[in-house]
Amino acid sequence: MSRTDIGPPYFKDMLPPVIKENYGRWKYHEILRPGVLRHVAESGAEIYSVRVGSARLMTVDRVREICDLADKYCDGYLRFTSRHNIEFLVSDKNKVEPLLRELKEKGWPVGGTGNSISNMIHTQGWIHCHTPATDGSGIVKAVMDDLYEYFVDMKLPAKLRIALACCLNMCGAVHCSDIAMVGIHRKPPVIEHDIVSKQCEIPTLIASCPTAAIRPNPKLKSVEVNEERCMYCGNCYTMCPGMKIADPENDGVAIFVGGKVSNARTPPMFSRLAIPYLPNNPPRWPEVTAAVRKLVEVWARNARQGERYGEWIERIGWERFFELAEIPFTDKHIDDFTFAIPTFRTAATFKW
Amino acid sequence: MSRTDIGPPYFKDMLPPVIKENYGRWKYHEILRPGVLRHVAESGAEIYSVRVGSARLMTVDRVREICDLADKYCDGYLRFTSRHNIEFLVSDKNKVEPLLRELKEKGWPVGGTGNSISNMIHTQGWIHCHTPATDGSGIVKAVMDDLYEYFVDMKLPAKLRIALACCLNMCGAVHCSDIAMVGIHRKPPVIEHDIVSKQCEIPTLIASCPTAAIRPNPKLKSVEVNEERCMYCGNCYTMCPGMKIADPENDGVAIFVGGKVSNARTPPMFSRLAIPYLPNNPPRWPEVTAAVRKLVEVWARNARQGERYGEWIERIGWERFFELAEIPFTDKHIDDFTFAIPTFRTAATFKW
Amino acid sequence: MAESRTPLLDELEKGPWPSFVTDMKKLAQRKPAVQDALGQLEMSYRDKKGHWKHGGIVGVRGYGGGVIGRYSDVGDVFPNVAEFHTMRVNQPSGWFYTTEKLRQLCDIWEAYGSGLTNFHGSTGDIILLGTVTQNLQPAFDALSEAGFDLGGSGSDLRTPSACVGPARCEWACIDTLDICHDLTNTFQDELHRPMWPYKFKLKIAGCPNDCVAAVARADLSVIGTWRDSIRIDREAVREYADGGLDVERAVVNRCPTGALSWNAEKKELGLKAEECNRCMHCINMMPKALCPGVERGATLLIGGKATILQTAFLSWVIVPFMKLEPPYEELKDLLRRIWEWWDENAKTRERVGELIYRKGMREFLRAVGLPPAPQMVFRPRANPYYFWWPEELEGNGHKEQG
Amino acid sequence: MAESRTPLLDELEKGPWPSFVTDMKKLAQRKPAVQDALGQLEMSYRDKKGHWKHGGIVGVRGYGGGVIGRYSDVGDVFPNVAEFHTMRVNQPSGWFYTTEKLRQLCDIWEAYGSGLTNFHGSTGDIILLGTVTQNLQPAFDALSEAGFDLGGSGSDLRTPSACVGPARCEWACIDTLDICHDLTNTFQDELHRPMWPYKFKLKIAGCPNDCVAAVARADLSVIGTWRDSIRIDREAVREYADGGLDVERAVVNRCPTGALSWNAEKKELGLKAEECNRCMHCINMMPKALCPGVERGATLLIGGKATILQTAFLSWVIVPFMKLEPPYEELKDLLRRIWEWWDENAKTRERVGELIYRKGMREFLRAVGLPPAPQMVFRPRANPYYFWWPEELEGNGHKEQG
Ligand code: SRM
Ligand code: SRM
Ligand code: SRM
Ligand code: SRM
Ligand code: SF4
Ligand code: SF4
Ligand code: SF4
Ligand code: SF4
Ligand code: SF4
Ligand code: SF4
Ligand code: SF4
Ligand code: SF4
Repeated sequence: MSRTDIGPPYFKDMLPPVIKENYGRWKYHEILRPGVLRHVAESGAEIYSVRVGSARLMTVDRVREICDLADKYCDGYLRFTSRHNIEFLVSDKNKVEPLLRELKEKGWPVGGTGNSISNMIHTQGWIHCHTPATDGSGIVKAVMDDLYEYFVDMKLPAKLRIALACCLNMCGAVHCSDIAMVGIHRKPPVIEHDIVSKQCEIPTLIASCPTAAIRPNPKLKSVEVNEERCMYCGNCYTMCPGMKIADPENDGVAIFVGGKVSNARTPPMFSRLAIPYLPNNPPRWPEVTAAVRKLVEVWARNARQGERYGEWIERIGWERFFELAEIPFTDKHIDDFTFAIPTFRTAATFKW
Repeated sequence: MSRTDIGPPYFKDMLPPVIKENYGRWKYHEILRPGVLRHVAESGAEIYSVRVGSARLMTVDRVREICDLADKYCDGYLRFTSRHNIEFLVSDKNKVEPLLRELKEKGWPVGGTGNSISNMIHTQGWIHCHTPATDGSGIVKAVMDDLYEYFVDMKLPAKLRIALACCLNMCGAVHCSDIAMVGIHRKPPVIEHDIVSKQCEIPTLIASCPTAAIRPNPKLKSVEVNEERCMYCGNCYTMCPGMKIADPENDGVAIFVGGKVSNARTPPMFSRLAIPYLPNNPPRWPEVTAAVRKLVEVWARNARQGERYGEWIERIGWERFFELAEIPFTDKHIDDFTFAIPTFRTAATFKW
Repeated sequence: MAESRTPLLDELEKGPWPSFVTDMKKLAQRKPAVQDALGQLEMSYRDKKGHWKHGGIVGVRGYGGGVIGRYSDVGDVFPNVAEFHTMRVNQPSGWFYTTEKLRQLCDIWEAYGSGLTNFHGSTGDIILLGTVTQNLQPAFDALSEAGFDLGGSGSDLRTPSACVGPARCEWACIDTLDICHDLTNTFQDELHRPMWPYKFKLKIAGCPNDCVAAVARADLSVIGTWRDSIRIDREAVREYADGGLDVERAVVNRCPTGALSWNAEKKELGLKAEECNRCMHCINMMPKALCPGVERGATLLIGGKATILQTAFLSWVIVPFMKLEPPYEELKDLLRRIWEWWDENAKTRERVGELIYRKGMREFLRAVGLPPAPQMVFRPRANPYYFWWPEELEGNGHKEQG
Repeated sequence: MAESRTPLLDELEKGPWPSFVTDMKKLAQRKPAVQDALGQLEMSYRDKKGHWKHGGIVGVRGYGGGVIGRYSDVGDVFPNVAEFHTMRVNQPSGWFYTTEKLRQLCDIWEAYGSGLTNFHGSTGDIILLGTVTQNLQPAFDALSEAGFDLGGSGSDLRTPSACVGPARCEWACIDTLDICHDLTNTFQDELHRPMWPYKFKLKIAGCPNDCVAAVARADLSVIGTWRDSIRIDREAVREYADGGLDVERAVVNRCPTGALSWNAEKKELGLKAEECNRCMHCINMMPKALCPGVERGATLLIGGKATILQTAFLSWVIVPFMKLEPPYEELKDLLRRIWEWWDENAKTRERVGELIYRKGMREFLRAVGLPPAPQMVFRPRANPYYFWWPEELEGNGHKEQG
């Protein structure tokens, strides 16, 4: 008989001894080199953390490989970060170099600390979800391959957080990332009335539409969509499989920029629309990877030291950003949802 | 027979010769002293403008007195400003001092330029409008009497624009003033069903409510008010005299601060709620005048040179403003209308 | 001495600011309407409430607006203000007057009205306060005779207004007064005959200082600006510095874009013109040394309004730059397109800004034929809820399917 | 060599970043489910669309959540993924593991599932990807045996998560890991048995750097902070300066509140503690020299969420400061009051932030008994549309009249 409600394993049982002993009494840290942190406790004790990039989607075999390394160098202790990186927790200073050597041999990326691009927060996509407008792991692989140099080095003006969500549900903190990719649809759902009438609860379905585009169709015991109001969010499909929203020809990826969540200097900010649409081109999404690289580099070239993406844009102005990034400005960039008004420019001041 | 559609008198016929000759070719100006401007043209020509405070509500006799002065010192030319001040346009330098002397004798206030408080933009109130929650001219007189020293001198950190509107229609730029007084009601309308049913168009009446608090009452051919949703704006009364909103016991004045319309340095800003309610106490509204003076002075004491009211608050933070101004913060200060969300603090950063 | 009939109002005769009570009391001696106006106002001061009410529609022949009907709800007590309508008279651009014209107005209003006025109403009109229905037409005839016409009221174009502009200001980038006059005359029909969903206001400021508060109160704001660089008189800058102005602190450090720099040794002001957003601050601080560039025109913004119904809006940029030279056809055409779209789509009492909010800026821009520009927004949308036009999609446009 | 059955996916074996394809292909050799998962993914890559669909509700005994049911719409082609459910397993606070525990998980998932995992899901759970309905209960039993439990899914409390906090970070102002663990255990019923209008997420960050991105993704964000002054080690500051850090430019000038000053000669950092808003910037720049104060606790924010339905919200401050010490009763009580109010008032699929938006912050604050504070807003309202409570008015409360 299984026990219910036992809760997660107690984290203290998972901590290396040096952490247990110095818990809550750390004094400072240094980044020794990309991916290698040294935390020093008030007691003088130290712990070294070696951060390694991960695909997140891993087999048990891969996890066991990680365990092998942790056994060898970390007395069997490790952790994962809030961005899905692996952190090898090395208590013995002398094991840092050997670990790094073995990681290098294996070709595992060490980095993601300080002014780098860390791992991409991302979501299921075609590997497991039923609402995606694009894939998750595949684009992440393509983009991280391309931006690898920025993961293993710390040569950027500041941290750069990239995220991807495969549909507008935006699982993850995509809406507040320096650069965010989002899978989007571009056509209203095609309604399969027999499925709607048999499987779906009509009032909930109607309520699911953010723009009130869905109205009942009592004759068919189904619904209708006011296509003028539909902005293809796919929420109706989440609620009801009869609202087919996927459309291989028109689905694709939008890119938002300038979000952050830390309070450092500036308050948390939303990411904002930069590129309304790029095509889905598996397996390596060349248009998306090229666009992301270009976005990274225009910032890296122009921002001041220590300036996050959104901080940079807010300083120079979005009109200047669109010019520097060579992105055409369209009517899509102008908000027309609930909180549109506060985004409109109520000033005669702007740059040409 | 009168002619229609002749339009206003041609302004060029109203201009003093020196202005006509130098129209569009002014070079610079100076404020010689409070209320006295000197504009110099590219040609070297000059015009002196002497700015005089006005009650705005004036009799023809008073206007004729003004004309007498303009005839004597300005060759019969004058103008009014966008804030209802009189400007005597003196072409002859030698007439400036005599004009100022006569104004002084008559006790007419000269000032309103530069870093001063100019005349108050205001509205009809009890003298002519049918929707006021407070008076116009009376409070203005009381407040300007009290702040007189700031009109005739330029000792403030920056311009300070004060405005008053006698109801939420806010005739004027009250919503974007450094300090704004607004007449408010505090109870839902009392419905006189016979008037509503006879004189009012029900659908228009229902549509007039910003919070959709009004619903039809078909039995009485009238309407009902959902009192939970009513925030006493009085718009229904504007549309229909059967929606009695005035309530001497509870009507009064709210004070908003920090608005501006110029683009100088910072974009135009809305005024924001400082004091939710002060009682209507004619004839001199002591609570209101005292509150306004206190608001003026807390800014004057704390702002940096050149910093408008809203610029000052935005620099120090509204939490600090409420503390310095000794104004209790209430649930009324927290927005709950359409664009509330962007005003909520989405950051762990603030001052204690 | 007899006891005053206006003990509360009398309190407003004290103090240094001009007293409308003193002024009115004098006129009351020969004008019963003023006497009763004071009496009713005193009653309001006692009751703490207004005593005016709506009434039937009143006006002058051929016009639908320009008069605000007003009736006393205590007309039995104050018969001389039982009817007390206001006439809105269109001011000359920039509120310039000759005393001759002003005196004519006074005489007319003494003859046909109460003799009470506002110079001016918040929209900009000359407000002639208080007359009876039967005097409206005679008053209008006399005004017309004197070269005056009514302004707007009701669901029409409201009286346009403009800052003093080129008449007396060195910073005017456009001829505010002429634009105001020209538009007012071109659109006399729109001004005098309410036929729209609601009011439409138009204000013209010569530069981004916006001395006519357009951005807050005009459905269409015209704000003068320039496309090239601020012009700097280096010698004059030095004089300001020598005269004690802390150029670095008061000017350079407060430039919002960081476009300015200061060489303290040489007393030289540096300017990256392409960074400047034309906020006017540095010009305001050193009027003798700096002035707007020479390639001049205006930024147009739409949608400004007060609180009712959707909450107040400040105006939003819709045309970053438009050259404005007589006969201002480009501007007039745009206004006509805006009105057409608004008139066709708005509900009753829906201001153009509220309609744009309801329909989306994208619909508006397409309908009136304006290209989207990043200058229209402080920042782009944060949500992914945007629409595609059929022609932008592969396969059938979305309107066809489903 | 035989032609690859996954030519598109094979392209993802190239490049320096770890390849999930390479990894999966190896496991596919002994796991037919992985083989078919690859096959179906290849099909998605070809078709440019997903091939998963909803299905009946699946789960384990006694729980309403923790399992995401998934079915292939091409199950005939890929029978081994016809059913392919996910189990969400509650991670230990801070994602710390012993290899022993991790290996146990691997063994269980090799036995009862596909052997595919995510370390971790975006909410924080260990994601065990892909198993069949009949294996759910056995897998759960084995997990339970190993000391693991399921996380949340559906309309329940979602698995709380926390930054690494005091375990390895010198800036943690609260014991993020303990709070996370304690709350998770206290609210096991809320976590496992969906009974609310929608999901509720809870994240705990030790300081305003918010390394767990709470403010963007948690219905309730707990963010460590302090009430007194940043502590400064003056000697260490000097060392940074000597070491080449441009303290003035990189630290002082970028302080958002102007709380810092720099004496370049003495290499001394000045701090007006009352001006500091605790943004962390200066601390981040000089970890050896500066650190948070000693009077520690947390700021609580509510309402963070992603795009659907009302658009994304960042969380809003509702408690500027709360001390947080075991057993965290004040926090737990507040959570219960929030859930009660939300549960009573929300529509189906209405997040707590959306409910507050609909009802107004004032109703929320009163219902849960929190006092309004200016820290809750960036700025107060600009509109005059506010409400009065009956007890605030003269005469009868407004509820009685009319
Ligand atoms: C390990 C981790 C916490 C965890 O529980 O897993 C962590 C750990 C640290 N963070 Fe973080 N942060 C971690 C996610 C985050 C996140 C969340 C995210 O990215 O999704 C944020 C918010 C990002 C944002 O704003 O979008 C975050 C914003 C910061 C900041 C603020 C940076 C800024 O200027 O905005 C600092 C301060 C700094 O780096 O100077 C910081 C600093 C730190 C320090 C230096 C704290 C310390 O003293 O130990 C740690 C090492 C930093 C480094 O990588 O250079 N950490 N940090 C997370 C590592 C994720 C990863 O694998 O890359
Ligand atoms: C006469 C008038 C225009 C008119 O057509 O009537 C006018 C005239 C001038 N304005 Fe103005 N402004 C006038 C209303 C305004 C308004 C509108 C209002 O107050 O309703 C504003 C916007 C106020 C706001 O932002 O809330 C306005 C914002 C400015 C500014 C920007 C100040 C700032 O820092 O925000 C300047 C520049 C300055 O003063 O340094 C300016 C500067 C000037 C100059 C110096 C322009 C010039 O070179 O001649 C004029 C004399 C200024 C003075 O009074 O010190 N004027 N000015 C208006 C006088 C009103 C009055 O009687 O007080
Ligand atoms: C006379 C004047 C106030 C004053 O003392 O100066 C005025 C007076 C009235 N306004 Fe106004 N408004 C006046 C300028 C304004 C302004 C300022 C402006 O035009 O620059 C505004 C704010 C800007 C705007 O239009 O949004 C303004 C916003 C309103 C509103 C709210 C409109 C909105 O969309 O929010 C109303 C309500 C309505 O239209 O039903 C209103 C309605 C009224 C009515 C007609 C109320 C009524 O239903 O009878 C008032 C008639 C008073 C009377 O007895 O004469 N008045 N009104 C101003 C017109 C004088 C003139 O023509 O020069
Ligand atoms: C697995 C995971 C993505 C991942 O790859 O990591 C995920 C996957 C799904 N999310 Fe999510 N969400 C996941 C974290 C999030 C997050 C991030 C977070 O929790 O920190 C968010 C944004 C924050 C938030 O909650 O707002 C998120 C916002 C959504 C939404 C939009 C909710 C909203 O109010 O806007 C939906 C839509 C819904 O609930 O119907 C959604 C719905 C879904 C569903 C259940 C879609 C569905 O109807 O089947 C996805 C199931 C995928 C699958 O096949 O397993 N998921 N989802 C994450 C959970 C793993 C875990 O337990 O650790
Ligand atoms: S973002 Fe959308 S498609 Fe991707 S996992 Fe979340 S719900 Fe599924
Ligand atoms: S896709 Fe979104 S907007 Fe379109 S009908 Fe469905 S729920 Fe509504
Ligand atoms: S603010 Fe209100 S009461 Fe005052 S004049 Fe305007 S409409 Fe009338
Ligand atoms: S006073 Fe305003 S909120 Fe109240 S019922 Fe009338 S229109 Fe609606
Ligand atoms: S708006 Fe500009 S041009 Fe017009 S008066 Fe003011 S400063 Fe001069
Ligand atoms: S006008 Fe404003 S933005 Fe331009 S240089 Fe001067 S101060 Fe700077
Ligand atoms: S949020 Fe603060 S306490 Fe937690 S890991 Fe990040 S820096 Fe450390
Ligand atoms: S924490 Fe931020 S606000 Fe406080 S002193 Fe440091 S930089 Fe300034």
